[in-house]
Amino acid sequence: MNLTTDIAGIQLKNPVIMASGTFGREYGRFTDPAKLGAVIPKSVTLEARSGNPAPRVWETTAGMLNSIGLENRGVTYFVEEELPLWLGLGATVIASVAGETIDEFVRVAEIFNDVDGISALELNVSCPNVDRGGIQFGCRPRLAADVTAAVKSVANKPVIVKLTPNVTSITEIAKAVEAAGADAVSLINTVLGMAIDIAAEKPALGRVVGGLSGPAIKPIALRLVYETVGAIDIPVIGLGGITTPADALEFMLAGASAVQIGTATFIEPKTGEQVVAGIGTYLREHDYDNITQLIGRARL
Amino acid sequence: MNLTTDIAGIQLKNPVIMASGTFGREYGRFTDPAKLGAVIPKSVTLEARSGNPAPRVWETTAGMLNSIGLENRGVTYFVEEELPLWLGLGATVIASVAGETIDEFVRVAEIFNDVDGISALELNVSCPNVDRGGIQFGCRPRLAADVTAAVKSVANKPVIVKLTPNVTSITEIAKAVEAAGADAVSLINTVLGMAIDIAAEKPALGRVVGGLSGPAIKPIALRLVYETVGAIDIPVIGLGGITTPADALEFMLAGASAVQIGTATFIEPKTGEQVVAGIGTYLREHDYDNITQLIGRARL
Amino acid sequence: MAEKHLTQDQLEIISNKVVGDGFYRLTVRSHSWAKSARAGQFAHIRVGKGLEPLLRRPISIHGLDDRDAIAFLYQAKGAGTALLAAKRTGETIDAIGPAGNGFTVDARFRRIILVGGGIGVAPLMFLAQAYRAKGTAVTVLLGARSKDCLTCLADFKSLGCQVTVTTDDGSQGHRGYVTDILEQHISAGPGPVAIFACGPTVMMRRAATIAGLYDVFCEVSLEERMACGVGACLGCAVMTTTGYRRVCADGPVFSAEEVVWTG
Amino acid sequence: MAEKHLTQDQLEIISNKVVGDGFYRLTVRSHSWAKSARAGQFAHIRVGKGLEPLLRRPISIHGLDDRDAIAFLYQAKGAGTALLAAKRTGETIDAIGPAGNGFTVDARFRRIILVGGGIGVAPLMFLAQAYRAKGTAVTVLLGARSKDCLTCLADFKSLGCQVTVTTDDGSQGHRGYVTDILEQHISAGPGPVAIFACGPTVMMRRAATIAGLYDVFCEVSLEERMACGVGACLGCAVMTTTGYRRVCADGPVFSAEEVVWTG
Ligand SMILES: Cc1cc2nc3c(=O)[nH]c(=O)nc-3n(C[C@H](O)[C@H](O)[C@H](O)COP(=O)(O)OP(=O)(O)OC[C@H]3O[C@@H](n4cnc5c(N)ncnc54)[C@H](O)[C@@H]3O)c2cc1C
Ligand SMILES: Cc1cc2nc3c(=O)[nH]c(=O)nc-3n(C[C@H](O)[C@H](O)[C@H](O)COP(=O)(O)OP(=O)(O)OC[C@H]3O[C@@H](n4cnc5c(N)ncnc54)[C@H](O)[C@@H]3O)c2cc1C
Ligand SMILES: Cc1cc2nc3c(=O)[nH]c(=O)nc-3n(C[C@H](O)[C@H](O)[C@H](O)COP(=O)(O)O)c2cc1C
Ligand SMILES: Cc1cc2nc3c(=O)[nH]c(=O)nc-3n(C[C@H](O)[C@H](O)[C@H](O)COP(=O)(O)O)c2cc1C
Ligand code: FES
Ligand code: FES
Repeated sequence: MNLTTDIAGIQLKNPVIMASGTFGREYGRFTDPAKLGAVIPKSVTLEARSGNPAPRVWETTAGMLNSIGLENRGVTYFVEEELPLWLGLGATVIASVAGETIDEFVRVAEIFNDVDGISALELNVSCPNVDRGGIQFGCRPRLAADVTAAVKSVANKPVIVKLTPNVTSITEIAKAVEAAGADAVSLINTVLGMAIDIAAEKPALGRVVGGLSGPAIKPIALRLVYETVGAIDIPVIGLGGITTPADALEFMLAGASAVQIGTATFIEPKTGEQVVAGIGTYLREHDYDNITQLIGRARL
Repeated sequence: MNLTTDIAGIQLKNPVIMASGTFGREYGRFTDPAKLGAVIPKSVTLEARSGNPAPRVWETTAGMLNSIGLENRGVTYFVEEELPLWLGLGATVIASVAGETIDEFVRVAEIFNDVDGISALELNVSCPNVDRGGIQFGCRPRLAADVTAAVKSVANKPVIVKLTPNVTSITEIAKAVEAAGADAVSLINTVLGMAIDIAAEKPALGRVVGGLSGPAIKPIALRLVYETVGAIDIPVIGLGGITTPADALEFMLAGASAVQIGTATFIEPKTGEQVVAGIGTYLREHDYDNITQLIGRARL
Repeated sequence: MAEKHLTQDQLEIISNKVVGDGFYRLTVRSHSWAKSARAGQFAHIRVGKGLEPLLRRPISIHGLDDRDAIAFLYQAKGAGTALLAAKRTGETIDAIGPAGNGFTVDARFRRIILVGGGIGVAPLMFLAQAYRAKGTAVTVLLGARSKDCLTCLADFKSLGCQVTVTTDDGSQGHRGYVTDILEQHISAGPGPVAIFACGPTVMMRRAATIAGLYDVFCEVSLEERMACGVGACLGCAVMTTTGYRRVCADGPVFSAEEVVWTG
Repeated sequence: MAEKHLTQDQLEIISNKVVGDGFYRLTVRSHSWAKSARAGQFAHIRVGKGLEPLLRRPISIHGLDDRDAIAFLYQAKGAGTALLAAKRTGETIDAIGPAGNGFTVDARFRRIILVGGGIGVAPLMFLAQAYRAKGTAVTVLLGARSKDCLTCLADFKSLGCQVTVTTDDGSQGHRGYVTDILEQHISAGPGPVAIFACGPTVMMRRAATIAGLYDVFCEVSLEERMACGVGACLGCAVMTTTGYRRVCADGPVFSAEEVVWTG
């Protein structure tokens, strides 16, 4: 069964990618990263960032809120300490880049130019948990395009732009980043949400508002992916709430060229591998010989 | 225990309202509508509308999609046949108005001017399931304001504007309708979503895209309510995924003056009554003597 | 009006047993349901305790076991019916019903023909009980996988029904589709005769066409995805000659003539 | 490094019994966990089969029952722990662990004082086992509702610990807070002495302050909401003197000095 997937000029052994911020190298103990299409480690910024106050996570019905706030040790630590571990585990690595300014995105991308073992960049212009950068870029077509164009002008690797669902029109943003040169888009980042801790009579998260992820948001993500696929010509990577092979198939039937898995890993560390296996089984049982035959089949 | 709630100049015996499109008079067999704050029957348009093709509903994890499409028998039927039944059951009735044009909203509102037993109007400028009117009004501050102002200029009853979550900035819309004279806003209507029927390899809903409701969307609704309360001075009615008294309390602690219950009624027809009882118990146990003491208490 | 008996009840489970490959027969105690339920009606059941799955599941009433007990026949298909299958004697199920309109039960018919496919056999047993109680001759034509319900054949027979089974491959009974033999059965006895069909859409549609050709009374029991199950949400609409109608409240039984077939 | 034994296992339940008002003691069979687990570590348990609740629940290891069995002590608080309480002998639990770092177990201490409040007593039993195995004198100060665990007092005593209970109202043991008597116990015997605390934040904070005053070694076991439980998501961060640290991977045990108390 051929699960090989081409996205933005890179070839993945299968279309199952582990989403940024949810798949740490700790999971190498439970599942084999080499069997996955790719791994996207937590977004990195130019300098280390310390993140938001606790509580940072809160469970909701079939979902969870997080307000981590892009905590990371900065690009140098990533390149020197984390990347080698992933490569040592045999993972295909896509690096997620975040920043407060366009310049920060550009500088991180430039650093990655000289690093082997990074297959592509994913620009996180959609993090809802920071005061500057993040979602502000992703909500305005013009800004999203500017970040994309700036990074494209320096990067020697394919650039995937990760979109936020928290907009009136995702197709406007998608078209803007396509025009600015993006090689692919991925969606969705988390949906803005919040919870109140009734026992304390105050917001559950230290930062009040956070990002909702998990099965609860799957129908939202699927609608946005379906619409985006219809609006642009570059590949779309679908994510949001995928926990089973069937969920992944929904995204691919809707037109996604690949999928990402986030929150589900917290529940079942082997989800990625299970989804790869389940897609294979589906293709066999339905007499497809190639994963690409499936992509967009449910589109009207 | 005083659960009396004032919204937009009308007094409700408690803050629990049954949401439009989800509480039919059939439920009078399972629960007593007279015990609820108010009931909002399905949105009515000037003429009868036949709605969208099947399937119109689809279950998702902790949620459901619907694409009913404002099926209703028109305002005359509503006034002559449905309203008397509700009033006969002792319900306080808020009428939901929908339309394809501003003029249609205005004409329905004018008809309601002469009808006794309608306590307020709720303008549904946020239905995602129709091609014209609906969500288009609710996504653009200017259009939302225009509908509101036009209806306010004729209506002799308080006007509540029901907002859609499918926007980049809900506060912009909320401020616009407040400036246009709205007496209150209610939010959220359903979140745009879709599902793929894998067995059929096609979209699950006849209309492809639908509105997501139920527990899955509660964190999204709560964030929008929290933000809206902070942005405007008129009362906010909160809804989206409320199934328990605790859920309702989250919305009120976030600043909602009242709540609405939709999808939960399908699961448990007595949800409305149970929420009223649960709020009462909470107030008693926490030594509040008035529901208004609770409103907005979790705001920072 | 059927609706007038609609209630929400916690029904005690008398038994819940496997009766075929993935088929279960559930019996619950309820005098009021047994008294008011009509063939073709269904129960809208909350299968889980929490919010997973979220919505209730519609399951037809399969028959009366005695004056205080009603039976359901269901197929464990997905998560919801799996939860139902896990329930044990003594537990209760939260059910809304008897919901829907029910089949026409009319003594003027001298013979009725029940056309069932797969789990569609479920409501037809109750209908057979009703007609046999009136002394009407009942012919049962079961399609394809209907043998999956091991108890059904014997149950129909013990009611005094004449039963014919067809399978696609001829592995059991006649070979072919159940509707292939419908015409011969219409002509094979005295009238007036009525046809009642429940099963896959293609089967019901074919039965409806044949009934039309022979100008025979025919009702079909439709399925559609449901949310409320009581007529409130307009979620289960099907197209008919008089516009959209609700399967849960205007149906599930419709006159074959009024259905606008889409599947 | 503790992390090196971290695995995902289906652990067979030996027993799961009520041991107080809403308190349960769960024992599971696992040679590898029993062998590698250290006091203060926890299991990250998938309590449901489906997606309700969504996330795993962290539960400390309460002790070793024998070389193939580990025990948990937990309080049924919400939906997740209720599901755990419903599990029966012979079923399995899906657990990730032993997770976290664990308490310091060091033979140089002549005496240790365990300060527990409420369910915070859970990991302290395992720690008592570890120190008693080294022959160290163990004093246990249990606050307030610790009597809720009926078996704990007897278990500590049978390990040879000296146990003192305090309650707010004096209904049992000393009247007042458990930390009120901590000072006298620090001075009441030979050193070096170490304090290990687990319970409500106010209690741990007070114990930390007292330890600071007497310049005594002190570790506390912190709680924070968790998602992954293995260090991947950065969801369980707590503020320390060296910045945010992860309760699940850098903790749950922290030196009392490095904690920046916020509660
Ligand atoms: C009026 C009516 C009477 C029925 N009577 C019976 C009966 O007597 N015995 C029986 O075995 N089945 C019956 N069904 C079908 C039964 O409701 C579905 O098989 C069941 O809901 C599947 O639920 P699940 O969670 O196991 O499967 P899933 O596939 O996981 O269900 C997912 C969703 O689809 C809905 N769904 C799935 N299949 C159907 C369907 N065919 N029709 C409507 N909704 C569906 C479920 O309610 C749920 O919302 C009836 C359906 C209707 C409409
Ligand atoms: C390292 C660690 C060890 C623990 N050891 C034990 C133990 O040995 N025995 C025991 O009874 N309890 C222990 N707890 C607390 C236990 O995890 C919670 O009581 C439990 O998760 C509550 O789940 P619930 O679904 O029953 O309650 P709910 O209130 O419904 O839980 C809702 C959510 O809150 C989280 N949550 C609730 N309370 C806590 C809490 N205090 N800390 C962290 N998350 C929480 C849950 O995981 C879930 O995400 C420990 C917590 C941590 C962090
Ligand atoms: C705890 C947590 C941390 C996350 N951190 C990042 C991040 O650093 N960068 C990023 O692009 N997305 C981040 N995300 C978003 C996920 O990559 C993903 O877009 C989102 O969770 C939706 O997918 P899911 O429902 O499968 O989790 C994070 C999500 C979670 C739950
Ligand atoms: C089946 C269905 C039909 C609905 N019809 C309407 C409608 O006619 N008018 C309207 O304003 N909202 C309608 N809604 C939206 C609900 O009133 C409510 O805003 C939404 O479902 C979110 O609340 P919930 O999660 O409690 O259901 C409908 C929702 C559902 C599920
Ligand atoms: S399911 Fe709601 S009207 Fe039929
Ligand atoms: S819970 Fe994920 S890092 Fe601790």
